[in-house]
Amino acid sequence: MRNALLAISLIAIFAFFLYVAVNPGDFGGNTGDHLIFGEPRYSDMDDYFIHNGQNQTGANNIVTSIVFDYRGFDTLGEASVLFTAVLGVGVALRLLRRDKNDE
Amino acid sequence: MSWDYFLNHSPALIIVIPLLAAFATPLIGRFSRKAMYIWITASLALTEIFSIILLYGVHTGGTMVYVMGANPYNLSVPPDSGGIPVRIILTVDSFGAFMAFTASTVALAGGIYSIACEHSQTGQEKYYALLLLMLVGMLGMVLTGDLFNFFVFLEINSLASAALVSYRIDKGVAVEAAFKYAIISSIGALAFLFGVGILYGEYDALNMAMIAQRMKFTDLDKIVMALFTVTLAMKAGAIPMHYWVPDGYGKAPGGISAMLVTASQASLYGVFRVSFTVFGLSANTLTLGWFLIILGVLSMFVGVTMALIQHDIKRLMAYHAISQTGYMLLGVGVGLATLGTAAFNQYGLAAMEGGIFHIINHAMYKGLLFLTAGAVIYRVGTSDLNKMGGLAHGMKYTTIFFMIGALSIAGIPPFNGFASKLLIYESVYQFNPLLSIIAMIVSILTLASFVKVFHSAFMGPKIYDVKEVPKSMLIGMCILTFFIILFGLFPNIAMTYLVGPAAKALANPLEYIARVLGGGA
Amino acid sequence: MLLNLPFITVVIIMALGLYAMLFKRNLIKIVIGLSLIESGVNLFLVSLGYRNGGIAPIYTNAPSTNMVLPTPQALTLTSIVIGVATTAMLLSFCMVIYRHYGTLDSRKVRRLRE
Amino acid sequence: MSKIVRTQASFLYTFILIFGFYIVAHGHLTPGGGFQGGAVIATGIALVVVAYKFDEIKRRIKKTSLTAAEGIGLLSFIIAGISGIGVSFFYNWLANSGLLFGESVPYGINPGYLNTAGTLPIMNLAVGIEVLGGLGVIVLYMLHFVKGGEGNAA
Repeated sequence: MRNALLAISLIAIFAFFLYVAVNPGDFGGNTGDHLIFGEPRYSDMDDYFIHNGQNQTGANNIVTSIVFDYRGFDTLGEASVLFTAVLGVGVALRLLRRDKNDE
Repeated sequence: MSWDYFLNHSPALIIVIPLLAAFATPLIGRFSRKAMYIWITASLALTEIFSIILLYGVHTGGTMVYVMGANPYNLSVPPDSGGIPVRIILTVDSFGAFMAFTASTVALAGGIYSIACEHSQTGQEKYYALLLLMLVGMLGMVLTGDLFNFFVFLEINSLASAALVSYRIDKGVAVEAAFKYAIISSIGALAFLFGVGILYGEYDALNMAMIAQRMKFTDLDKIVMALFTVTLAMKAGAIPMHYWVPDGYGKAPGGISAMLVTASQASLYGVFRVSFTVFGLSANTLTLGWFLIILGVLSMFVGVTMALIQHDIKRLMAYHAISQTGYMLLGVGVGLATLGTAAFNQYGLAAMEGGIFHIINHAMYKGLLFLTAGAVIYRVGTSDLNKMGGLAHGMKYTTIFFMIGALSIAGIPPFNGFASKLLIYESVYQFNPLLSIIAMIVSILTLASFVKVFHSAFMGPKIYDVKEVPKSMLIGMCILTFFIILFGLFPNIAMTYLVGPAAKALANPLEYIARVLGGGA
Repeated sequence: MLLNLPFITVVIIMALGLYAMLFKRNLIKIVIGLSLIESGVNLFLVSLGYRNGGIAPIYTNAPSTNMVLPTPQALTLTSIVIGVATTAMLLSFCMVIYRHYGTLDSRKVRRLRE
Repeated sequence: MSKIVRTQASFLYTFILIFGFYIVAHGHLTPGGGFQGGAVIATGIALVVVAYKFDEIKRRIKKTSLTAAEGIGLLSFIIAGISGIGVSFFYNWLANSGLLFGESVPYGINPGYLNTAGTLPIMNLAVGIEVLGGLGVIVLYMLHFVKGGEGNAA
């Protein structure tokens, strides 16, 4: 019973999102307000990066200039997430008794 | 290095200080444990000071904008960009500063409390580093103005919380709870990221203000709105998705249970921020408001009825946490439902103030209750209420602190729970009397439940020969008690300086957008 | 319709991941399901930035200056690392659970309610 | 594992290390960067872990040094961020300054110059060290848990 309900809801979600992905224009009748692969509607922020990133940061690789300069704070957070995960693994797998041979 | 310098850079410094402290903690903990305790306490206290500086700055200068890596620091829109923000912008309005203050206060209490509580465990340097990272996650969530940045801090917060829930391995049971928590919060975060992706694809922006300005509210945006509110409400522990709450809160160490309450409230902040600032201008706020109200009422009622049948002290308190989250959703939901109508000034704003006031009150008294529960478990060694009894003979201060917390959560007059609950009752009664009556009934049931706990744990003949808990645990509880009594006796202080501005800032998305997109100094 | 093939792939991958999470009983398979959903989201993010005929946004010896949008790539990079971190932590939890319970069957890993 | 695998592993390890550092160092010029390069180096550690016996790994790779690498990488990353706080946090004050990594780059398509991009290469290096330490120590934690864990039964 529970499985059947889950399966039905899964199929419903799947069908809905598949429909949205295949016919984004028909969804809700708002043609023009949808995502098309290969034709982003606005690109002003990214064009700013492409045109000014090289001058402002001196990096040829625009992705790096975004990762470490324009959105450097995100990268700090991301490094902290990795640090958190290492600490989490260390906490879960630690020795519960004090052991001289640890480390 | 003048006062202005600190004031201007405080939005960044408040996040950087605990982060730097967390990175250095394992290195310091390797040399000396005592130095590590001093280091942790000092950095938590410094964070608290900076949160007060933020409150002061927001109070005097309005919404603060801090642009990461820009020259000068508040140049949110570069002159050659054609009016779009390109960098990560920290936007601190009154609501954000209010949440930062709440989070850092509870973290300070929890950190000091843990020094004695976790004294005999191994791996303490990891514990404290994770505690600081959890605080960083909460602070980042409440201060950032960028959706992807919000996601990153959400992940920091949920991973650190999950790791801390697993800290007492407890024959694998704590790890099971942590696994559940981590799965639920990762799914939530991924769904949130999916929504951020859709918004990015539509509007080529990640800044909340920019998205709110460009928002056309297409059908895709409706999907995004559903994804955001449902996933963040799930992280906050509202009803249909609350299964992780009792497990996670119940198995975490005492100080962490208190901080998990604020972590949930940071997600709740996300719900409010997204529904007011991002979608508030374009969406039908009546529908969204009623959605929050229904979630809130369900959470209130189901949470308290489930709590009545529990016999584990921390699981019981966790169900009460679900129930109290309902009050905040109800209060702010009424505000959202009436946003933009004449009723908003009559009672909507008051309801929002009640809901927001309840956030800080709940953080304080539920934090205090979790700390007392941790103290009881620390001395007795079990969390089963049926096996406890007569603790008041040996643990006088803990008993007093528990009474203060219990009376406060039930909304008894001299304490802070009364102030916020009264605001909610009065204003919601004008919106819909039935909701107000449900809220009052829930409050009575809460009182009944805590009378039961008090009776079975602290009253009765002396069973255990227990001593009072160590000083650092008492200091942790004392910090929270101070704020409970302060806000209970003088609710006007909190209303004028903390809650009132926060509610006004939240209800006014246009000012937020103007402040961010208005360009640099 | 074929234009949107990446988005359709995203939906299929995410549905597979959701299936694994809802119907599989092994905790490690649940983690695999989570990783699948995450891959779907990453593919979605990266395909949002594609511009027809665009090249990677790197100026070093680039053949042209018609470049795809760089921001989604940066976001995907961040999201991949976060996913690695999450997966590592969940797997270590699985290891501890197996050590103490002797099983990874989610029907038997239920000591919380006792 | 057999002797062939072990010899190959210690032979390949050097190349993996060099390739990883190449990716890290050229992060601002070519595809790649700190995370990718660090992950490549961590694969080298995982290769050694797979190829050798537990006792030998315990002797050759120390958890302490990897944790220290992680901490040092993170601290230098955040200090590189803080160093710009005279203007704002994460301000790239070295770019186009003429100092270390401070040459200005000709606009448009160019063959790529290493001495550019300001704080970006420093951050790349810091993140690379952090990631190799972090991912490596995760692998080691899991190995130690599986191999030597009777202390964890408590």
